[in-house]
Amino acid sequence: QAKEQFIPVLSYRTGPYAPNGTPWANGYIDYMKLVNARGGINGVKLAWEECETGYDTARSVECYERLKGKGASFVQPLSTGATFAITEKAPVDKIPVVTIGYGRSESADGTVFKWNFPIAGTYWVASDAILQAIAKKEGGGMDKLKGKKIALVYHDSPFGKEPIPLMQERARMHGYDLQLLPVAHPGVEQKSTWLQIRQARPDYVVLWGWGIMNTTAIKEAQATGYPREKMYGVWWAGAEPDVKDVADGAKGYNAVTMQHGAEPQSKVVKDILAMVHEKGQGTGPKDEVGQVLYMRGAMSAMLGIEGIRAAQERFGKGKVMTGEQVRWGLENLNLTQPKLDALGFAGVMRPISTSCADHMGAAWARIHTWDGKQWKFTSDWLQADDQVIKPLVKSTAAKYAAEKKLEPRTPADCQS
Amino acid sequence: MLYRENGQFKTSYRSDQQIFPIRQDRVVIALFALVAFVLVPALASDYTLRALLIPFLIMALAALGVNILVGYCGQISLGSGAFMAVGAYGAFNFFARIDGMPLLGALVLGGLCATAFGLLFGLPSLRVKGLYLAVATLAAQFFADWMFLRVKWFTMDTPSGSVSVSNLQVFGLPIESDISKYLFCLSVLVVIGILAKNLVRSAIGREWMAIRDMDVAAAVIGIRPMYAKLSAFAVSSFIIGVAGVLWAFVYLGAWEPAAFSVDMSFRLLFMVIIGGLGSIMGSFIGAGFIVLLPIFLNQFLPVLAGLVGLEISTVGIAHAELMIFGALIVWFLIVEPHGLAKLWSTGKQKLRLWPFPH
Amino acid sequence: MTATAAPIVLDVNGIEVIYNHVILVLKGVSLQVPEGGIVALLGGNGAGKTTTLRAVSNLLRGERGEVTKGSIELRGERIENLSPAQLVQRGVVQVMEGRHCFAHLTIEENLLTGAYTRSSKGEIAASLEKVYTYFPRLKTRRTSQAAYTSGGEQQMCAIGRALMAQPSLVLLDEPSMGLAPQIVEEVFEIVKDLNARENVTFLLAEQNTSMALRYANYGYIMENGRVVMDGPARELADNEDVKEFYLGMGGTERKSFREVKSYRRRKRWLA
Amino acid sequence: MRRPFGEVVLEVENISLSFGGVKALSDISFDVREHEVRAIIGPNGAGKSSMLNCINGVYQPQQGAIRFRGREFRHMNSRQVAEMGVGRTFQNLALFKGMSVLDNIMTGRNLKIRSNLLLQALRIGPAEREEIRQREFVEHIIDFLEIQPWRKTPVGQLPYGLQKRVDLGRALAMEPQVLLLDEPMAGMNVEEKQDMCRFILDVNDEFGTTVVLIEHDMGVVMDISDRVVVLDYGRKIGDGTPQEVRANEDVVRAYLGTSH
Amino acid sequence: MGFFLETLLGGLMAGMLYALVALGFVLIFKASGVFNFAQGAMVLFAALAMARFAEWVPAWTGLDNKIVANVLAFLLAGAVMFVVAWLVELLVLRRLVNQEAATLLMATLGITYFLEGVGQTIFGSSIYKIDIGMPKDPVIVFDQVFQGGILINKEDVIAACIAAGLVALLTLFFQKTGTGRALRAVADDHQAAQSIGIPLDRIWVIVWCVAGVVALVAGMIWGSKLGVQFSLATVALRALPVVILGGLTSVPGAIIGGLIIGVGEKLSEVYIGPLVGGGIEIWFAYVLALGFLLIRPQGLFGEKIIDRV
Ligand SMILES: Nc1ncnc2c1ncn2[C@@H]1O[C@H](COP(=O)(O)OP(=O)(O)OP(=O)(O)O)[C@@H](O)[C@H]1O
Ligand SMILES: Nc1ncnc2c1ncn2[C@@H]1O[C@H](COP(=O)(O)OP(=O)(O)OP(=O)(O)O)[C@@H](O)[C@H]1O
Ligand SMILES: [Mg+2]
Ligand SMILES: [Mg+2]
Repeated sequence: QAKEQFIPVLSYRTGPYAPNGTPWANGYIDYMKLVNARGGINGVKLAWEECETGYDTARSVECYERLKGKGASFVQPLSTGATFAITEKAPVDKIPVVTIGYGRSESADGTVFKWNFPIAGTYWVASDAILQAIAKKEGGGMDKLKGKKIALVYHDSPFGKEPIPLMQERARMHGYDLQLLPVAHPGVEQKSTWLQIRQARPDYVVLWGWGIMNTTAIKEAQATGYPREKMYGVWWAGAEPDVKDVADGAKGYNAVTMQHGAEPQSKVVKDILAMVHEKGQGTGPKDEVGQVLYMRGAMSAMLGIEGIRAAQERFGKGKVMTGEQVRWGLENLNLTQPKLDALGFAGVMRPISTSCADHMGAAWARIHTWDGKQWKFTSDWLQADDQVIKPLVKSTAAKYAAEKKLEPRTPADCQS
Repeated sequence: MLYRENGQFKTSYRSDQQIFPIRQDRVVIALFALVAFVLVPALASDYTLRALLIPFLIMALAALGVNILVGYCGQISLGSGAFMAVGAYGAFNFFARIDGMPLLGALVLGGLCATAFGLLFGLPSLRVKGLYLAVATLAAQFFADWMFLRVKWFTMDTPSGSVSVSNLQVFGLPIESDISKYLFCLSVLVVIGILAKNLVRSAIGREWMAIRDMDVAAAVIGIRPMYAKLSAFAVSSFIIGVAGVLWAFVYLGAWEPAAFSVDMSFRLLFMVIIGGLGSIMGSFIGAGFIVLLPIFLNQFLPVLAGLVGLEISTVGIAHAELMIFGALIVWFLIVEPHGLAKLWSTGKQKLRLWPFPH
Repeated sequence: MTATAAPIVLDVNGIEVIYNHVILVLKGVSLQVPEGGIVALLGGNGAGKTTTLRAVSNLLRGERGEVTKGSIELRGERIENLSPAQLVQRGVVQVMEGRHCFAHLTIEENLLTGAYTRSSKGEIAASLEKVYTYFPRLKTRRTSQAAYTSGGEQQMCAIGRALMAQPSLVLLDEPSMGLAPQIVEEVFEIVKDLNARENVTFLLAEQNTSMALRYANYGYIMENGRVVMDGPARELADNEDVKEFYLGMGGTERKSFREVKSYRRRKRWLA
Repeated sequence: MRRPFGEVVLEVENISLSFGGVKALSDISFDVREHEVRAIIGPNGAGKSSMLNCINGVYQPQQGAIRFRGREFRHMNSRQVAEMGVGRTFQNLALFKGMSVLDNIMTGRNLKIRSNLLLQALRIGPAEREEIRQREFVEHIIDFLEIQPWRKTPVGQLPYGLQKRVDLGRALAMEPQVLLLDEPMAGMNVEEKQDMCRFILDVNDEFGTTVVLIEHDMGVVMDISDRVVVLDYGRKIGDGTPQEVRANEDVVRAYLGTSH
Repeated sequence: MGFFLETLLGGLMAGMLYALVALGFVLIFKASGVFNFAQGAMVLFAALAMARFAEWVPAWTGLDNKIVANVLAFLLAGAVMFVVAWLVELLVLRRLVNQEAATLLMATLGITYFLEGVGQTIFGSSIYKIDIGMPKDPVIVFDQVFQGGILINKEDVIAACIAAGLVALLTLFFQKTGTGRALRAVADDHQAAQSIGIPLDRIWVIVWCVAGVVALVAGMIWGSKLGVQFSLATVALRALPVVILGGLTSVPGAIIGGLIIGVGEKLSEVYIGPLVGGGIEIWFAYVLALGFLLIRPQGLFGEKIIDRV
């Protein structure tokens, strides 16, 4: 039997968040197909099975339990709720939890969260980047935020509440006024939220939504005449499904990107089109290849797979890796620019290198803006401020460790 | 004539009032207990235990609680998710704030928190009835959702509002492995199941049913509607609360309020209706149906499609699962409107007559 | 008038009825109702009278019962598969046991709903007047919701509602239940009246045996899901057993209810 | 001949009850003596059932007083009335449809049960013994009413007549001092009515239960009742022994009709 | 003051939209005593049909006129809803005559799952749009009177007018045709209704069909506001307190209930919300409804709950 590395895929193609979950899953799977078409990881082919979660925590846990039995190398829960639940199980099962651009922000601290990998960015990175972008727009440094009014319209769930500590911290530092406006799941009714915005007239609105909540928010902004140029979305509120229907109404709306944006011109997309879709093996519609959430899926797959590759470097090339070995690989990821170029991610993202202490590996982001037809980058690279984020991560992770009575990992443990 | 009580005469009312008066039933139950307590832990895979049996047991317990309120006492409740949440967060606070709080203690205290909450939102039932009461219970649901998201105290000030527990122990035994978790849930279910069964076949159970079937007549023969309704709310929310603690502590380990959303309430209500209102057994069958069937379909459909040479996509499976699930619900209701438990007992009745048709 | 002279309207032939797939209730019941006849169906509690009527009017399905054997013909047409509404259109209406008034509707609305299958406003108004003259009590209570009327008033309402459909065959299930004596008499007078003047045929299940046999021309006695005896009403009324068990007569005198001591006897035609 | 009657157990004094415009009862007074069978008759809609509803607290009369063994009550709820020993059957069956015959009758014993929720859940000690004691009592009633074969049948599936019997059984299980019967024999044939009369008279004889009976079958009323109240659209038009009532012209006109 | 009026107005508009969904519940409850859990799914299903037909019709026929395409799509979606009604009656309701409300409720749940599955299989599960040319940009009135003026959403106003028109039409239908009485009779007692010749099958097809069309209109308006996507089904949950507050059997009750709930929840969110952290409108709506129920247990216009022995 050929050697195969098994990767469980938890996705949601039904339910309230299907329009956003589907392109992500398409990208994720297409990328794995691409890896196989390129000959696997040093000859080890990938195998995977998709399990539909419907964005439901209990269902996700069931999927996780089902697929982990098949030899999971790592798992991507793809929902903050499920991440919380699976985080508790991972150390026992010895399966790394990879959360690219979601999950708990403090899990960037690898000395406490040994099994969690929020590679390439957490919500604190996202919110910090947004604040920086706003400051830039105001014409300079963070001090320009002083006296401004910023409203955070957020999905009323752990996902939506993640950025609050950072934004509050920043508010303390720079003296802006933060207004918190929760929106109940799934976010189809936001009239009162936007009435409040109309009344308070904040200088900026930060939108922390997912699924239909984003579209609704932008439509309500249009209906109440709030300028879209002053709205900044998280990277889950900055993809085509969010704005497509509003089209011109969303013109000027900004969102932070998790490094990548819509990348139809990138090499990896061209490869996928050539080696997967041309062969009739594409997962979703061809014209969506390279869109924002599709790219997020592809990139998420890539980071996990590179973890496997890194593990192979140490534990034996061409072998199937265990979860523990993959964990080491993910922790010692060093994606240099040449490596990224080779993978086809040139221009899509920046180098990333993780370590025992830092499971995130990079804190870069950009802003892109909807011009009525497509997403266009409108900012330079922004880097979240370590000075702000590090202490926050440390203290929150320490609190978690204290609650769980966890010993921080020793340097020796880090080496193993 | 495999299943007959012929020849089994009851010589005392005590023996007629046993939980399972028919010998065959007792044998089956004994076998069942043997399988559940011995064979299953020995044979079942990790996945079966963790992803199927444990959630099934916990949901069965919750459904049992819901059935007491909805099925026995006739008070429609769509707030069960909230009662679970109150149980879970209540127990969490006791567990995390008080050093050395044993799991069982937290379990009971969590249940009691749910009882208090249940009583509070049960008060409108003294005036509001039927579907209208659903509004009161939904108010409880949405209020609890909101409360655990917004009031930081309940979640020990975690920024995201989600909390977790670990190091579970009962009498010094760790509840970490799948088997220990399974046995723990099973034991809780069995104990509460027996207590609940005792209740529903005692005076209080008859009071609940009387209130459900005709409250004016019940009052005339001396049943206090207030006492009956509130006691049903109390008992039911206690059980649901305990189930909530188990769901959070044992199954999820870490959770957020969305784990007990209104979907959960609906699902629990469906379990008791499809299983059989006013039947302990029905709660179990209903929980099995609603928890396990979709998972079964999800795994079985691709195989089935493979047999006929088709390949269906994940979406296709998910949608087919919805359709088949919906169709099955309707089909079972048409076959037996009073739920699966009734279907089961009709089956037994047929077996009793077997081999004669009538 | 004898049962054989007139053409048969309703011919029930050896039907079996099972409830819930397991409870066999009717075990081969046959009966005929001649055009323009009044046929009484007698029998104790649980004999299966109501079930027989439900089988005819096809209201069994709602009770989870079904006819598993035998046939039911209405004027030569098999009707087992017609819906109750189609039967009403063919003139068959049942007055259900236990009143079944529409609780939230007023008495008058109840009655008007009875005329659902008819369209002529004028005729309906006339029928309504007729029902009110039959039951003046209903007229005084016309605006109150049916649920808030007394048991007897509801019974009148149920009967009146059925009459509003202008039926040709009425299945009356215990019409006298809960009615004051003189109203009982009136009901039977109405039956006789409609029968004589409008040639309406009646099949009535009735516990008030003496009344029933007085007004009916033919009777069937049921027990335990079977017809155990049938014959012209006059003959039945003279039968010794019928007299003892259904008319409460010891010898020729009516026995006092106080005097009957031996309530544990149960002589039956069937074992 | 007539037995001697004790003192007045139940006294109804100037009761008036109206619903919106409908005067269901106006200024009704009568009394019921220990151990008698007291019938209430009257045309449909006369207010008989409403009278019973007033007595056991389902309706609150607007005026007047009801005295039970000298205790007066006007705003007493059903529970309190039941506690004082008043049992009741209903004209429109008010059984607990989802429960078996046995359970239905057992509910009648609920007032007698003293064990609490916890004991019942554990079903130990007193709770268990009590349950069995009540069960024995109920089995007597089941025997007495000859409904043994249906013990475990859900009452909804019983034929009408048997349901009436279960209703009576439930009331009897309360061991009432006063039993209010609202048309207990509707829907029965003569033979069954004879049985019912037997039951009622036996209860009356053996337990000394006072019976208040509403019935439209004049045969029954004349034969088994000791005194009769006649209501006519809310008013009382007659009161006395069956013979007296039967001779009363008002009563004949309003209710009995000429044929009786 | 200006802001208060604006909130009030916003609440009224939102309330009208809830009422539109609530209406579907009321219709079916009136006609069969069934609480139709599937109403939300029907809204979604109808909206999906409408959205996709509006895409497909031009593709099939080569027509390029938006109005024609929308009208045709509406008609086709209406036809689809008719088929749904007919199938529901044939396969489900007919077989559950005279069963308890809980059973029927459960059956409608089965229908919900089924519709969700079928709908997404046929019509897809992405976001689709219904573009019936609703104006999206706001108008500001009274800007001389109040600072900042009062913002009015033309889209909402149009939607509210459509809702009001629909209610008037339905009220008329039930008053004038006498069907209303038959419906109430059916809801009271299936068997008795059958026994006097009310054809339950036909009545149910008609009512489900009307409810389907109401769902279609609701779906169209909500869909044009939000985009058509699975979450549309959840508006049913927002409409629930409306139905119950108005009374389960009352068509005008749905409107009044809608207005009360709409206004109540917006005002509470805007004025009380900030004090307690926001996000209170859902439970506030339910608590508000509960408050009314404590005074009138049958809802504002519902029929009195009868309990009599
Ligand atoms: N819905 C039902 N489900 C099960 N069994 C039933 C049902 N309805 C009636 N039965 C049974 O059918 C038998 C006949 O009942 P039916 O109601 O026809 O009697 P009946 O002659 O009308 O009696 P009564 O004079 O008391 O009304 C009874 O034994 C009863 O238990
Ligand atoms: N809750 C109520 N609301 C309105 N009217 C009522 C109510 N209860 C009884 N009535 C009216 O009061 C009158 C007396 O009713 P009641 O039920 O006492 O009559 P009854 O003597 O028992 O008649 P029957 O012999 O028909 O049972 C009737 O006209 C009835 O419509
Ligand atoms: Mg009968
Ligand atoms: Mg009465």
